[in-house]
This record gives sequence, C-alpha cells and structure tokens, in this order.
Amino acid sequence: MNLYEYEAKRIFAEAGIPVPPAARITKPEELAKVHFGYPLTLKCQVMAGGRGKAGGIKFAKDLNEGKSLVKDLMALTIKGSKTESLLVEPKMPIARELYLAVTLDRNRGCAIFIASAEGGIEIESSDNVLTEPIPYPYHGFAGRKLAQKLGLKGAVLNKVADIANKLYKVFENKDLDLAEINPLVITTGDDVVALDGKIIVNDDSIARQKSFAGMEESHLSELSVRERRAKMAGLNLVELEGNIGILCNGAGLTMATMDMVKGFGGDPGNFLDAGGGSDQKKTLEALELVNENPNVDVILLNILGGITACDEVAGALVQFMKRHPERKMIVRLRGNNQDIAEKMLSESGLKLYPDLEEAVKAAVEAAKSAGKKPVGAGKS
Amino acid sequence: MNLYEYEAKRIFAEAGIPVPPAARITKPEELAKVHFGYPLTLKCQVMAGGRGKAGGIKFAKDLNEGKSLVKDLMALTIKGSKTESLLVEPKMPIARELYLAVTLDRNRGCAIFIASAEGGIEIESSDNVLTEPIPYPYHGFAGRKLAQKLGLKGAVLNKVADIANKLYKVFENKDLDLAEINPLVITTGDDVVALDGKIIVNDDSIARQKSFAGMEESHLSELSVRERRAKMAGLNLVELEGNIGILCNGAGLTMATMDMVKGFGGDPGNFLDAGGGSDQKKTLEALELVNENPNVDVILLNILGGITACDEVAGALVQFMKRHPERKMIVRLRGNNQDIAEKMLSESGLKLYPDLEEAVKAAVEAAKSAGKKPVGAGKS
Amino acid sequence: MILVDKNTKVIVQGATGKMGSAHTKRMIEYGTNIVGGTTPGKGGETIHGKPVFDTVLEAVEKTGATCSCIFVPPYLALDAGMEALDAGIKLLVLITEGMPPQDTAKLVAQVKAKDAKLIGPNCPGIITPGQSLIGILPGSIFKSGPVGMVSKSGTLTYEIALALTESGLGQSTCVGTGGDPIKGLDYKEVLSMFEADPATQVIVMIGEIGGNAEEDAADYIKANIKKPVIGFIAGQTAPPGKRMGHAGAIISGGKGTAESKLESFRSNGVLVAMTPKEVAQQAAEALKQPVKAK
Amino acid sequence: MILVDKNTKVIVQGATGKMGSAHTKRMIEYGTNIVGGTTPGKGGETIHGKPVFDTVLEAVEKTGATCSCIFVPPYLALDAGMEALDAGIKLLVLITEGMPPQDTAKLVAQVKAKDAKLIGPNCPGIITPGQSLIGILPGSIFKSGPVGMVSKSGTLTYEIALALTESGLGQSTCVGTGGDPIKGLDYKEVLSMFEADPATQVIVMIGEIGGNAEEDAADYIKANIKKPVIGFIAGQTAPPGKRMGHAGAIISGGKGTAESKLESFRSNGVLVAMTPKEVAQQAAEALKQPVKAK
Repeated sequence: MNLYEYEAKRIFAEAGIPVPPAARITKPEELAKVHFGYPLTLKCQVMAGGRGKAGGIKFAKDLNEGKSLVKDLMALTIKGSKTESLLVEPKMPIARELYLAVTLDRNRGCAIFIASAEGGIEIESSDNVLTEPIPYPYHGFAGRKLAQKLGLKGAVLNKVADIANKLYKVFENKDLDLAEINPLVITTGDDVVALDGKIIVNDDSIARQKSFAGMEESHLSELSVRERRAKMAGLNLVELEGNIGILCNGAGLTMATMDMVKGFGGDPGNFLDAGGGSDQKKTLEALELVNENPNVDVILLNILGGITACDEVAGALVQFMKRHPERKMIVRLRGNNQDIAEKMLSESGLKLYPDLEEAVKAAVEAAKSAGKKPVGAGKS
Repeated sequence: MNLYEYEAKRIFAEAGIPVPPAARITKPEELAKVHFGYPLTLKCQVMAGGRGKAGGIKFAKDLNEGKSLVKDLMALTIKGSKTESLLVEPKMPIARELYLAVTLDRNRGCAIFIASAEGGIEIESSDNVLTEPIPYPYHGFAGRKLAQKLGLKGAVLNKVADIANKLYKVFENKDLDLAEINPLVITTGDDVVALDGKIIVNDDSIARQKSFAGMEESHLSELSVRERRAKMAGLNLVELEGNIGILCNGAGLTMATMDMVKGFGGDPGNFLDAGGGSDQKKTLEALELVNENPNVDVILLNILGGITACDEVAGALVQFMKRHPERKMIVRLRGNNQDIAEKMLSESGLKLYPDLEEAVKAAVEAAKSAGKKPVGAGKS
Repeated sequence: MILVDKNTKVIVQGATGKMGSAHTKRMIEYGTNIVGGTTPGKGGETIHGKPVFDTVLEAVEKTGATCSCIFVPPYLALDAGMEALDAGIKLLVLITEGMPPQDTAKLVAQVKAKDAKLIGPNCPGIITPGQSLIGILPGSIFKSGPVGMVSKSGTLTYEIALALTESGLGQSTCVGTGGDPIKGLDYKEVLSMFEADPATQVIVMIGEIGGNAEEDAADYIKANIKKPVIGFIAGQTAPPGKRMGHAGAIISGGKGTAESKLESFRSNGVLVAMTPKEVAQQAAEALKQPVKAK
Repeated sequence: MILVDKNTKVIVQGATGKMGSAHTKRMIEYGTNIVGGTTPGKGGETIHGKPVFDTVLEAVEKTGATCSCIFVPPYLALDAGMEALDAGIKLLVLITEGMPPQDTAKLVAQVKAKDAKLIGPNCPGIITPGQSLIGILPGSIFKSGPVGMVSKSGTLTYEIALALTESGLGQSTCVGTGGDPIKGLDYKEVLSMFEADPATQVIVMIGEIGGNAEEDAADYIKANIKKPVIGFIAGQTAPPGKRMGHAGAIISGGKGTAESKLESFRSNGVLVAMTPKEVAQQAAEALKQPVKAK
C-alpha cells in the first residue's frame, strides 16, 4: 500500500524526523488560513511518481498566485492518478539535498539503507548510491556509520544519523516495504529536514498494523474497479489489453499461461491468479471478474490442482456456464479430484483439454475467430 | 527500587497478564464500597518479604470481620516496614500454584526464567526449580517451552506460556531486575491468574523509564533518613551498629576498610562509598552524613585517589573541621594531587596517615577511648 | 536426490490445523517419514496416527526429527521457525504464504547463524519422488528419475514436472524455493547440491520476473555447474510495476524483466525453454549428451 | 603480561567528553599507544594531539586500532560497544558506571558472538605496568613485576597494588573486571591467561561479596591453575540484603557471603589474605616457593 506524501510525513513527524510545517488543502479559499509566509510550495498529493516533471509542484509568491495555482493543481491528473489534495509548505532555504531510504534487499535477505549524497534523484538511475546492510537487532551506530560514509561532518552528521535511525525504526515498527526521504534537505542554517516522503506499507503486514486499519481500500487508486474488487476478494488480478481472459491457480502458472498465449499468437486480457486452495465461491467470483472485462472474448481456465480441488472448480464452472451460456470457454483441469470434476462437467458439453498447449492453442484460435474486435477497444 | 504488590500487579495488568480484581484501601469504611463478594483477601502493602508468616494476609468472611481486619492490618509493621495500604481481592478458587519469575543470571550473563511447579514458596530454598536461559531477541516459543517443561498441558499450558511471554516483555521493556509472580495460580476453572506480584526496578535504569519518574523517593522506605539522603546525593551509605564512621572512595576499598576495622578490634558505624571522582561538595556532604550518625565517635576517612583528586577531599576536610572542630578524625589520603592536599591540610594540625593499617589501628584506638559508649546505643 | 530421502524424519508444525492436518495425511499417504506434529496445548493427542507434541523441542527429543514442515498462520511463522531452530531442526520447509518479509529476514539470519536450511516461505515444499514429499505438492505428478528441479513457483513446477513425467523423465528431487522476495534457499545453493548429487543428471531451473536471482544463478552456473541446466522464465508478458501474484514477482525500475533473465541464461550457457513441453524436450535432449567439461 | 602491551593500539570512545578527555591525556602521558578518539560530529578535530573520528569504523580503518576504551554515558554504552564490535575491535574496556544490566547482557552476547573480549563495565580498566594503561587506574602506583592481579574493585585494587609495589613486588598485568553483576571477562578467563603468561609468577585475585564468581573461580583454580593464587575478599562485615556500592555487591537469600567465598578459597588451595599488606606478604612468600605440580 502506497501512502500519500502527507501521510508519510505525518508518520515521520511522529517518529521525530523533522519535516517542514505544512497544511493540507483542497480549495483555493483554504489558502488564506495558511500562515507560513510566502513564497509557498504547493504539491499535488498523488500516488504516481514523477510528480515534479508532470507539473505537480508549484511555487506561489503571494496569495493571489497561490489561489489560482490551487485551482489548477487540484484539477491535475498525473499518470492516471487524480490529485487527492495539496500539501502547502513554506519554501525551504536549501543548501544541499540527500537521498535516504530503508528497504529490504532481496539478495542479502536483510534490511538496507540506500543513501546518496545527491538528493531529488531517480535513485534507480543514479551511480552515486550507497547501500548499507542494517544489523539486527538495530543499534544507533548504524545511522552514524551511514552519515559518515555519506561524507557528512559535524552537527549535520549527527542530525542525519539520528534521522536514519528514526527512519529505520519507522520501517521496522510499521512493517514497511520502503521508507524513503527524497530529498532529505540540509538547509542554509544546517537544519536537516525531510522535504518529500514516500512510504510503501507491506501488504502482507497491514493486518497487524493497527495504525493502517481501514486505509487499504482508499489507497488502491492505481487499480481498476475490477482489480480492486479482486484484491478485496483475495484474488490477484492484473488487467491487460488483450481479448483472452486467463484464470489459473498459482502465480507462476498464470504467468506461464499468459506467455504461452502470447507465444501461440494470442493476446492475454488479464492475469488472474486464484491462489492455492480456492473453493467454488472464490473461483466463481474469479470467473465473473474475468468475464466482466469488456475486452475479453474467450476465457482460458487452466487449473493444475495441488491444493486446489478440481471438483470445487468444476462446481464454479457449472454455475458460471448457467449464468453465461454464451461465453466461449476453454478449460483445462487436472490434478486433485480430477475424476469427480470430469463427471460433474460431463453433462455440460464442455470439452476438457488435458494438455496445456492444446488448450492454449484452442483459446488463441477461438479468440481470433471471435468477432475480430481490435485489441484495446472498449476497455472500461 | 522495589514496588508494592499493587503497583506490580497494575503493571502486569497493563501488559495483559491476568490479575484478580482488586481495590486498594486504607480505612475500614472504604471496605463497604468493595463489591467482589465475600470471602475477601486483605493484604498489607509492605516492602518487606515474609508478609504471610508475619500475619499480613487475612481473609474476611463478611463486612464486619473485614472492617476490624482493616484496622488491625493497617496498624501492622512488618520487619520495620509500615503497612502503606491494603489490597482487597476476592478469594480465588485455587486448584494449583506455580512460581514464575524473570531475572538476570550473573553466571550466564543473560535473562532467565525461574519457574517451579510449586508456588507460594521461598524460591531460594526450593529444590524443585527450573531455570531457563531466555533467547535474545525474544520469541514466543520461549514461553511455550517453559510451560511444557513445567509439565503443563492443554489450555493451561498455552495460558502460562502467554503469561511467561508477557512477563518477559515487562521485564525487558521496564528494565527490571526482577519480575516475579508468586504464586501464579491455576483456578479450579483452569484460569491462570497472578495472585501476588513483585517487581524490582533496576536502579541504574530508572532515569530512562518514564513510567517510574518521581517514584524513587517514595519507594526507599527500608532506608534510614540518612541513607535516603545519601542516595539522593549519589552516595552509597549503609548504616551499621558500630562507632567508627567510615568514608572511602570505591566500594571495594570501603568494604575492605570496614573489614580491617573489625579485624583490628573496632566496630564500623557505616559503609559510605563516595564513589569515584567526588568533588569537595559531595565529599563534604558525605562527611556530614557520617557525622550525623549518633553512634559514631570517630570518623575514618580513607581515600586512595585515582579519579578522586585528594585536594578536593582536603578542601572538604578543611570546611568540615571548621564546622565540627570537636570531631575525632583519622585521615589517610593518598594518590592524585596528594601533595597539594597535604599542603592544604598542613595548617590544620591534622595528622595524615600514609599507611592504611596504621590509620585503621589509630581509628580503633581512638574509638575505644572515646567514651566507651556501648555498641548499638543511641541509634536514631 | 538432495536434502530429503525416505529416512528424513519430519514433524509438522501446526499439524492439527485445517491445512496442516490435510497435508499431514497426504504426506503420510505418500510415504513421507512423518514422525509427529506439534500444536501448543494439544500435546498427547494424535493426528493421523502420529503423536502431537506441545513444543518442537519435545517432538525432536522424542522422535529424532531433523526436518519440520511448517503450516502456521503468517504472523506466527517467525516464532514457529525460531522454535524449530532452537530445537535443533536443520531443514525448515515453510509453506505459509503472506509472512511479513521483515519477519522472514529475521528468520533467515537465524537460519544462517544456526547453519540450518530454510525452504520457503510461500513455497510448495520439496519432493524426492518415491521417497519423501514435504509440503503441498501433488505427489502423483512426480516420478523418480534423473532431472533435478528448482523453482520459485508452485503450480508451474507441477506443470513442468507433469510434462517431464509424461515424456518419461522422472525427477531426482524438486525444490520449490517460494515466491517471496526474501526467502531461505536460493537457486545457487540448490544448484550446487544438484551438481554434487549423483542421481541428478540434468537440472531444470524455473524462474520468474522480479529481482535478479536468475541472473545471479546464471553467472553461478557458468562458473560452477557442469551438468546441463534448462531454464524457464514465467512472466514474459507481465507489465512493469504490477505485482504478479507472488510478492516477489514485480518488474520495478526496469529491473527484473524476463528479457534480462533469458538473456542472462543464453549468455551463460543455460538452455532456454519457452513452454513446459519444451522443458521436457530439452531435458531429454540434454540427457543424451555427454557431461560438459569445464 | 596479558591482553595489552606497549604495541596495543587503543582508541578512546567519547574522547572529547570531560572524563574521556582527562583520561586520554593521562593514558598518553603514561605511554599507552593511544592512536585516536571518537566523538560523533567531531571528526577531524584532535584531542591531546590525537585525531578524533566520527565513527569507530573510520578510526579502525585509519589507525589499525584493536582496542577501545569506552567513556560514554551509561545509556549510550550499549550502542558504543556494539559499534566497536561492528568495527572489528577485539578488546573493549568499558569504564562507564551505571549501565543498565540488560544492556550489558546484550553487549556480552554480541562480544561472545564476535569472539572479542570485554573488560567491564563499571571497571577501572587494565594496566600492564610500564607498557599500557587503559582506563582510569593511577599509573604511578603500579610497577612492572611478576604478580598478576584480577579484581572486581577499583580503589581496592590500587590499595593492594600499592602494598605490592611498596614491598618491592611489581605486577605483570592488573585487570579490573568491574563491580556489576553482568559483565565481560570474569575471573576464570583472566586466571587462565595468567597461567599461560610467562611473566606472571603469582596471581592475586580480589573478590567481594555477591554472586558466586569467586567460588566458581576457586573450583577452576584447583583444576586448572598451577601458579600460586592469593585470594582477598572484601565485605566480611557487610550486612545481608544491602547493596554495598557496587551493583553486584549484595548478599541475598543467604548467598554471596564472604564466608562462603573464603571457605571456598581455603578448600581449593587458594591462599587467603585478610589485609592488603598480607596480600603482599603472601605474594612474596609464594614467589620463594617452587611452582606446584598438579
């Protein structure tokens, strides 16, 4: 779960990390109540990255200019993400910018600091990046060590060390995937302030983080309506542009099935991994989600039952086909309780493909003959 | 710092450890407001141990008996420790008692569980005691392992494991020397409840434990007035029965000086370790504290200056002797800045003993000739 | 075979839960040497004829188990893993999906400190066909033979094992290392075990988008593995920035793409297959060749 | 000598604080090979002519220090110790008094994990007379010679060293292990080092009431130490239940009494002295005897 900048900075402030004074507004008239003195910074609160380049950050020299900017910025949509509100802050007297983040490192299998003596950068494309494994249990020397490796000195070294330590504590205590300050600003007065903040909460940990309770639904704004519904139902749905709806159990098999569809000349309309052990109800919901995508002409169901019982899937199929007898279905169903499933489906007239490649080829064929609708058209 | 039972149990309850419902009262008439139903348990809140044997725990079958017991118990002094209040609890239907504590183990250098399948015991003198080193960082399996080793089963095993885990967390989070539940009671309904609780807060950690702020002064009740004053001044004073007041720097040297006094036929009136690096002011306060003990006839000052500067001590001595010219002083002063100190004291007529044994012998002689006051008389 | 055989004594942590119980039954039916289970508070009971203990320590002391298959809820997985390590378990097979990755990182650190091995979390487990199945894999798909498999995925592993089995190629051992970004055993460790295993003649490595473990493994293969390796990557059609089911399966910042992994396979001498059937064909082909000299 | 000599490169953590600075100066004057100090934020400055670094890692990298003398406030001591260990320091001399014992326990565990050594906390430090003084001991009292000393106490150690020196007996090394209940090096470890040290001919062990480390050490001496050991115990007149200055110096539950320790000395062949002068007399006596055969 991605948080908005203002939410991330609120969490930073609670942890003792200095952030600029700020007000969150949505209407031009609210600007009159902001008493930081001009010039002010106005920042769109959007989930999407690259906000600055997209014109989502503006400076106002007085109230009049500010009001007009508020109106413009609130109307802005960045990479499909609507502006939720504006964060208003005094413009900082910046002497220097740093980058500081904590995340988990896949290769080392532990938390790391990512830091750079250059701030405000795209960290992925920077050469000047320091990565430091973080010891567990954590001790405050880790922050000092990092600050020293960044080449800092004196009071600034101690302030950055302290912020690094607090950032790690936020990362650990809140179960984050990422806690990022970019830029971390050193002011002309040697204050150190988190000018922008990004937090990604680990999705698997939200349920034990009481402070994020109830926030999840309002923070899925980059997802389509159906992707959001899938997430709430415990299904993994990613919608694509093609016309072959794909439903499998297991992420790897779903991706491999998509790849094969593409490989045999078809176009996947979605990724839908129903997960392991899905029952009839969940499978039916998954079928409906794939079916509702207006791009989809054919549904390819590929189940290799390990935990998933084929008879549960068959039950869902029977119900689904009653509801949607016109929907073209290609079904491959193998594994656990396959025999029962085959018996359940024998009266439906549905052809079962034991072989995955045959099923994929059939789906591609069926999709090609299905109305020749151009790819990408009619997407809701 | 020792806490009263009611304070310990409040901390346990905050940590989720089940404790009986309870009311704290000091007057018979308050008992009418207690609505647990009779019989009730009335327990003296005193710092001293052995409360049960000393008659500090009584059961009341009705309000009348209860009121009379409140009056009696509030008047009780156990091992010199006055009853501060009474804790009133319903009498528990006890099926079984256990002992459970967390403390630091000197030999292993780590925290340990001390547990016994027998509760309500003097743990030092029991043979049936389990000690289990506690892993750091802590994980909940430690509690289960302990509960299983205690021979518990079923729901009770899980409840005791949970309590052990919470007790450790209290121990760690609150910087305790001891967190003890004795007895931990299994009721006839298989509930597990902390019937008595003892907490010793680590003295060196109180300053970082905000929840104990300001409690220290009211919890030194076993100390004499002067011992308490010494503690507040950062001095270590333990008063004894003899008539030779002893003031040294360093705990080991102070003890060794006491031992030598005894060995040469004298009687130490106190242990006063002024610590390392004490300045003139602190040394003067230490001298005054020793001087005020009415048992003391002679003061033996033994300073071997490592961190402590002899000239600071000499400064205190000069002031002290001006205030109390009649006080018999035996002074041995060596080490850091000894020459300056000797110069400062040269006009006072005070004989300085370079040799510790000579000084001790002189103090013992002086004490013998000083009025032959019987040992132990006149102690305030 | 590697890691497990018919003598491996296995306990199941969380054996009396719904999933734990169902798979304990299956494992016993497969022939796995299940010696007991644990569920705190249920010590003294039995599950599918095997004793249940309150703690792993007790289970280890009474059964001599060296391996634990863990089915516990995600937020209890760290504690369960730590308990197993504390009790002396040397191979942890952690099936649980949805374990917080910071918990996994803590467990992984302790696994290293204790010189133990962790498979998972969020994994299907491990099978040495005909001898021992530890986890949730469907045993009937696998048969004994010369192909060693290592994979991040569950059902995709089954799909490829099925293709191998149907084309007459059995497996020495199949290890599902799991779909999480932070995990125990990785490709390189498993590859080195297969290299040393006389029963393994060809290796199938199944990867997917996200991270750079496949690229790392390809470098490792070039330097250290003489047996033929066939690589398969899922997610060639996955869009960037989207988590594809597995917590670890995401292309971010242009990194972790299928192209990068396939390119790395090709340039390091890993044979590339594009469908499960092709994996089987390539494996059959490779078995006919003499072993590379390096 | 043991643990430190004139070549031991020492940094001082907290070198610019009041106490750190004063004792850094003294140590340098004594001849200790102080190579620098650390104070976060003061890197680049100098203290008594030695460079100050921001971190221990930087100090170690630039000076090759292997030993750190730590003067930091009690609640920062754990972090300082952990930093030293992380930077590769192998001998920590932790002077700080009032360190929370649970912090010490955490530090001690990491010291063991890193195969390092910790003297203290709440200790006077260590001196190899004429070569290296690390800590707060008054150097002028000590002189080089055949007596190895190990003690829980500070000033009492000085008193006994003074008695030795005045009677013409110098010391090989004196180690003040500290007055806290939880600490680093204990008697046994130091005794075994003295046993192996050719410069040490007789050992003085100074104990006090509280705990059972002296009893433990006496058992150890009987089994392992051939050199004569003279034992001294402070606190024979201490009342039970009272903390006598040192956090660890308390008789509780009838345990940790001076009688128990003295009895254990006597029954394990440790020579017992009752005053500092007697220690010196016994040491002189022991030096005349041939080494025990065990």
